[in-house]
Amino acid sequence: MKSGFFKQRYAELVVLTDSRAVKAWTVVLFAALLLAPMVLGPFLLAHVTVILFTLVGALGLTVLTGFTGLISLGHVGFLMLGAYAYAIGVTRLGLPPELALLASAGVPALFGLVVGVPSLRLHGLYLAITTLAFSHIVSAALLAGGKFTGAGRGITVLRPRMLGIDLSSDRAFYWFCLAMCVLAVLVTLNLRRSYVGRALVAIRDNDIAARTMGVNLVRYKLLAFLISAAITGVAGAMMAMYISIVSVESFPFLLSIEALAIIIVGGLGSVLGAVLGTVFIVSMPEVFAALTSGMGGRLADLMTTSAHEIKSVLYGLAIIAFLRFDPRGLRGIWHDIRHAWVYWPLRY
Amino acid sequence: MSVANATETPVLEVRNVSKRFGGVKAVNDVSLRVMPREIVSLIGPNGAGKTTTFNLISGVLPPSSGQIIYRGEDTAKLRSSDFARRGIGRTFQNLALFRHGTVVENLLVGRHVHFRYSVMEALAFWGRPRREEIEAREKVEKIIEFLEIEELRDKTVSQLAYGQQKRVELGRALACEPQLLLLDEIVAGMNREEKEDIARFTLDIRDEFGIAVLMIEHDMQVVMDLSDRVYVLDFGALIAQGTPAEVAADPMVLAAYLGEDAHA
Amino acid sequence: QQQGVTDTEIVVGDILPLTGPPALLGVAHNLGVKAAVAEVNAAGGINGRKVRLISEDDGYVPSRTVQGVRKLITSDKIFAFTSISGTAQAEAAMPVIKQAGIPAMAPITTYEGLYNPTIKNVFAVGYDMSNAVEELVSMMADRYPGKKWAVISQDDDYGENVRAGFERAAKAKKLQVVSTQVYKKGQADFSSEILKVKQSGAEALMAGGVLGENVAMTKELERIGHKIPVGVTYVSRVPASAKLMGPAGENVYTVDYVYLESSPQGKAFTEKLGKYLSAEEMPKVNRYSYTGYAAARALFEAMGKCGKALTWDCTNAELAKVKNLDTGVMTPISFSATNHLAAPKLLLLKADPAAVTYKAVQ
Amino acid sequence: MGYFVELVVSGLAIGAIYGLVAMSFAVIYKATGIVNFSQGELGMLTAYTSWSIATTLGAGGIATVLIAVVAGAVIGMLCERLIMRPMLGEPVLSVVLVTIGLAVVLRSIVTIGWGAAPHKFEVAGVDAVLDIGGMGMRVSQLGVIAMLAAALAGFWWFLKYSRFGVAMRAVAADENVARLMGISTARVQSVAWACASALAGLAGVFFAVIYGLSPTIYELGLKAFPATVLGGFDSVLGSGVSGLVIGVLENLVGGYLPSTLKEVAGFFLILVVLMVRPFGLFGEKRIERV
Amino acid sequence: MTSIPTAVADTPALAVHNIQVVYGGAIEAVRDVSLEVRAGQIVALLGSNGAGKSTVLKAVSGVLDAEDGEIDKGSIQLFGRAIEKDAAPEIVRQGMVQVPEGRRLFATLTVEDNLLAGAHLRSRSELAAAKEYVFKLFPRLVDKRSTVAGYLSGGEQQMVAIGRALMSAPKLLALDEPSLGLAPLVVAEIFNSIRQLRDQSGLTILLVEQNASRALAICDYAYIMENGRVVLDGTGEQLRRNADVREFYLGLSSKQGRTHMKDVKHYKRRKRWLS
Ligand SMILES: Nc1ncnc2c1ncn2[C@@H]1O[C@H](COP(=O)(O)OP(=O)(O)OP(=O)(O)O)[C@@H](O)[C@H]1O
Ligand SMILES: Nc1ncnc2c1ncn2[C@@H]1O[C@H](COP(=O)(O)OP(=O)(O)OP(=O)(O)O)[C@@H](O)[C@H]1O
Ligand SMILES: [Mg+2]
Ligand SMILES: [Mg+2]
Repeated sequence: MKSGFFKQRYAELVVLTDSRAVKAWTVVLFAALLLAPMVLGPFLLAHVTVILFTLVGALGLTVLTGFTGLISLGHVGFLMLGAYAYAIGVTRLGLPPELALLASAGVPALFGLVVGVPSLRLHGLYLAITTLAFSHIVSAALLAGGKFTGAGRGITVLRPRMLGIDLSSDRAFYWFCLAMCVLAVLVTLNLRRSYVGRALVAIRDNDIAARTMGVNLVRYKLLAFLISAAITGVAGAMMAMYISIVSVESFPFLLSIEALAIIIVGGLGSVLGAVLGTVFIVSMPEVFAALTSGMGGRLADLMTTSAHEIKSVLYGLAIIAFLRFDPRGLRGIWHDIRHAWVYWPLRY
Repeated sequence: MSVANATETPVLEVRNVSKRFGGVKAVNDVSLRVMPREIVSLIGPNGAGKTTTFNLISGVLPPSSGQIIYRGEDTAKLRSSDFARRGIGRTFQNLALFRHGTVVENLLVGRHVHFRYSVMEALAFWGRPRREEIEAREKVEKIIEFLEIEELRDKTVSQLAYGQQKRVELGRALACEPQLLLLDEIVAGMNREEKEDIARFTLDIRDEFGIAVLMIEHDMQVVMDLSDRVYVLDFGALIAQGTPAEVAADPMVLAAYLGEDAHA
Repeated sequence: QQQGVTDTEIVVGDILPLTGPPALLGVAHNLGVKAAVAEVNAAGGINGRKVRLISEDDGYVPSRTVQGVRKLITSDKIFAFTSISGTAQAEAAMPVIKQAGIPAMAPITTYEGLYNPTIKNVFAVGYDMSNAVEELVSMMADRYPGKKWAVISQDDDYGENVRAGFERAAKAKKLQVVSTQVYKKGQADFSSEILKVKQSGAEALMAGGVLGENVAMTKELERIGHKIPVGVTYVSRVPASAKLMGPAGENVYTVDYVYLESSPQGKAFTEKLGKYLSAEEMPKVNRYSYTGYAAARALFEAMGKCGKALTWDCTNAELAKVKNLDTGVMTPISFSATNHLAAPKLLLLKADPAAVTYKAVQ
Repeated sequence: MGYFVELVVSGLAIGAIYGLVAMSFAVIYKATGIVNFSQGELGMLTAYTSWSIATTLGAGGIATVLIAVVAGAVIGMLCERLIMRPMLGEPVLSVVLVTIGLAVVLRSIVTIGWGAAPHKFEVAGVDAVLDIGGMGMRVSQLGVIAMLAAALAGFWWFLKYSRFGVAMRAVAADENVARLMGISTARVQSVAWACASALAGLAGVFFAVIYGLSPTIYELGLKAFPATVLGGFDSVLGSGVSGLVIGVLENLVGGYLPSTLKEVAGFFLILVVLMVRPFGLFGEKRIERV
Repeated sequence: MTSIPTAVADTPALAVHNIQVVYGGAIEAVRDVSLEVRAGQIVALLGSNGAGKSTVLKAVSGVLDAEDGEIDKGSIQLFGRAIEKDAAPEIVRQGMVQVPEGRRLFATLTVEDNLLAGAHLRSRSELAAAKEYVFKLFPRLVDKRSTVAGYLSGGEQQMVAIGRALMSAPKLLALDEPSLGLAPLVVAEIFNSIRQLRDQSGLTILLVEQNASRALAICDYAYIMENGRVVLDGTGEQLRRNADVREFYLGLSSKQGRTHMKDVKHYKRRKRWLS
């Protein structure tokens, strides 16, 4: 816990964390993630890989919705653009994968600018619906794109060689995702503690006051869209490489909702929240699966063909229960636990 | 103390400015000026158009007609976010803090226009960004010390009491290092002792930082004791101006605003 | 020993949409597989080993299919796939399956990529949707010569297959096509499409919807009083569809390669299912149960031929040798080294509103 | 009858369904300031429940409508009481996410209870085609248009003359202060959910009668969402009317332009309208002053 | 409204016993505060920023839960009935209404609808008269009756906030800084009205106020809070004679009347109250 008052130098005030414990845990966690492929079986490794690229996408949304307060229901549009930019880049245009990966950030970013324009006039749900419209238009356009976009068929993409490293093995791909994910986490953390991030948060809390402080709303709202779309686009490319095919069907509207669910369950507007939310939402179905299979045949007999539906009821109820328990999300619970740990038994 | 000198250029000059909202003429042909190192008050009944005048000066709203000259520059061409860059800082009557941020973060947003590093550098947060952030923190800590809100530093502003939030607003406006400070009912909701604190801060702001202050206030003790000059608005129009004593004796001001027992 | 095989047990898996609306297909299919498993176990298992089935749900979302396939192969360690979910889903999963070399049946929807060129360990049962549509339109064109045609299809790969098949038939039979429309997946109301069909003067329609869409189209035709023959794909040939269409289904045709429930073979199969499935499960049975059963039977047949030393290579090889296997739910199926698509005979069917079902057309 | 008129009239029929659902979105938004993402699911669950009840009782057309309204209201109130009530006063986005969770649950409950296979919602006589000036319309289609008209009239009266209307808007504006004024937010929310769910339930039942009962009915929620935006989120009546507008627009686009444009037409209309009126056609402007 | 039976006239309208309020399970904003408001009295609650005045009002109106606060210890009786567990609407029904701090109008509603929302629990027939009353109290609002409240000036909003609370015809009115942001002339009127409300309608009033001189002038009894505790209490007259109150709340120095703001010494630090 912070012992805030006793700083020797101002430099200590701008570091990401001043807590030894946090630093130590970060190192441990990172080492564990690095070594994971040596320990985990292929299935769990794949699961962690999914968490990693989902987290990148969730961070993208965190910048837009969490920081800036611009609600997006069309996040999947950027994901799709990133995936297709990469796929079209490597298959149709013959770009080297490194360049295609850049394109998967660049193309959505450009579209982000375009989608951002309405945000200058629209607020809240009205903006949300334009982002939804955007994602519908993107998928309609991709479906109408004929051979170039693969229309309804989609495009098959193979795991590439990048910077001389072959990513086709699951382990190599995992490390690639880990690297991208760490990069995305650092970028969002840095963004948040810079004046840019503060400007975004200021817009969320009170846009008129932000303007009076000299925050150019046009510039920063567009910037939020741009950065968010770029990060999300990269997640799209990673997802494309993972499932090795991009097709419009792989990007249902539900993904936009799931992305929102991740950042809300985690705790809006924080990177830690995005991390916790991603782990929670991605893992929960697997946990339920493990639980139900743990109960074995008995349960299957009990519920016959409805077992899977019952699983999704539990999934929905879990989301509801968590938010009811602590509406601030997992991050709130996390802070409470830490708080209790530090202050117990002296409550006040 | 340097009282307005006729040859000096004014910090702010408002010329025949009007603002309409639909049918309502909230500000009607108002002219006023603020000289360097001056403390000027703007008073008037509720709904007279004082806050609206502030909104025009700080670029929150564009005037319907008239000119606003800030340090020799017509502000009509400025974007609303440029006003802070030029050195106009303000506080808000109804509190407009960034509710989810801590006090420090709010003050740092106040310094927004003083950062020079690029977005790309921000993402890396190494070298220049770090230096600038450290420097900003230093300045912000000084303001926190100046306003005596050290113990609130890391609190989320939505958890602060009303009067504490007002102080944070003042700090945020100061963080911008303005040349002209607009204070909208800053002492409202404070007790005598706290008002005295704010009065002291206001004088220091002018005397030590050389900032001109234009303030809206309903507390006559503060207005009378601090102002060099006073403007009085009623129904959007100026009805009186002059030294505090002159204004307080004006029968129109007494009737419209102060009432009979003006000498509280 | 190969993964998924012990002295007493063989574990097989399938991945299907078991939740949400596509569960209509997935659950039914799964029941067919279950029945086949129960049947083989009742007969003492495969060379003395009991078969156990693990079913994974993918909700019809390709990324979840990939994840599920990985789980079944690497975590549940199954020996073979009895079924892999829909087209895009199968396509997404194919690299993993190909790489693993695990025997996999693809009996739900098939597409060219599954069998052309042949993949050593992948075997498809059924029809490429485009071929089925081509057949259907050709047969209808023979029955109703000289008509002007319209086609309405979905905006995804399924719709693309419908369009491709339709175009091939139109070219071969020199049909005059007056209206081609594409609708967005999930659309419910087809009044403008059908009005446009009428406006264009079309006298026959290929309705490329899944289920509700086709019902909506035929009912719209009935409402505006435009009585023309309509072709639909077998995807929508589930018990409810004839009922949903009601009298509007008078002129609706389809083709299918599984036997009708009302046929003697169908009745025998229903009886068999009754033995192995519970009373709650029976109402969920539909044509997809037939496909699931058939594919599982073919797989078990091949596994049985391998004897005690059950391996992937052997199973793949034996599958390629399946000849005229009569599963009782469709005409006999065969694979060969160069042909991994078993395409049973297609039957032309016509909706029978009075009996609320489909009947075969001679 | 002209092609144009036929397109318009059949557009009205589907538009009326959108309109009912759009109104249900607006009712909850107006009363509590949140978007209920389970609106389509509430409609679907009501449709299934009504189907079970109606077929058991052998109910006719009017009885089915009554069943739908009552079943919808009860389901809405139950969901409110069990799921939404504890979330009173919590951050808006958390509450919205809870409705998404509720949607997942309801969707699965329907497939568990009734299976994924579609059913026919048979009500005597409503499938009949009436000849109206040479144009065929089903009784059920005319019925749903009438329902929308009735709902619009009812809500117009309710919002204009009932004190509850003001209470609803007060709760949406500031829940905590509303409580300080003696307004029971729980009751307001409960009534809003009952009304909204009854509206969505009506839409669901009519949809099921016209297009068949299947677990995809919930998509109606998503389809009607644009109508709510077009009308303005806080405008119950505007949303209802906008449903009709979108229904007709889609049909006209489908009838005269390449059919792929049909589905995005509504979205394009919204984009255009929002550029001119950022708060929808009939919505309230956002208050921006300091 | 005055008809409180004499038998129970002895029980105070509002009694707060030793309450402790905690925010977020950790921040203790009010410690061991007790106070009493007798029927027909005006009781003032004074104190510096952050002393916990608003928190006390929130506690008695039952809206702490919205800010993650809770009454940890102590009890509150309204007209002899324990209310510390009641929800806000229930407390309003018992006859106590609060004008919250910072106005908190329903920004999207018109002035008139704001007033109507305040009268939620009253019968339709009483509305017209109640509205008339408020408009008479604040003539400035007559022109603005169909203006959306969010666009009003600060002072106008304050008028609506007070008017809205009066619409419910409370037996006990809790005002959190009613004079905030009002022009001197209006402040004088408001305090007159408050006095009138007590004198003529027998309304009981709990008043949190920063304008100490006016508050002490009209109140029957007053409490002063510092740092979450009550540090001083007495009749208005007693407090006005207290030296500390004179210096810190009234700005009067013992010698020559009011101190000039400019003469405030830089080194002057807030005096800590003992006890
Ligand atoms: N954005 C706006 N739209 C419509 N009317 C407005 C707007 N802003 C202010 N007004 C009106 O203009 C008038 C002047 O408002 P303003 O806020 O400037 O008053 P003020 O002098 O600051 O009063 P107070 O002392 O009560 O704060 C008021 O009657 C108010 O209702
Ligand atoms: N929601 C909250 N969460 C945490 N702390 C809070 C919250 N609200 C108030 N506090 C703290 O409780 C203390 C008392 O606050 P309160 O608002 O009651 O003061 P007050 O006496 O009304 O001050 P003012 O005169 O400025 O309105 C303050 O220190 C404040 O920081
Ligand atoms: Mg003002
Ligand atoms: Mg207070």
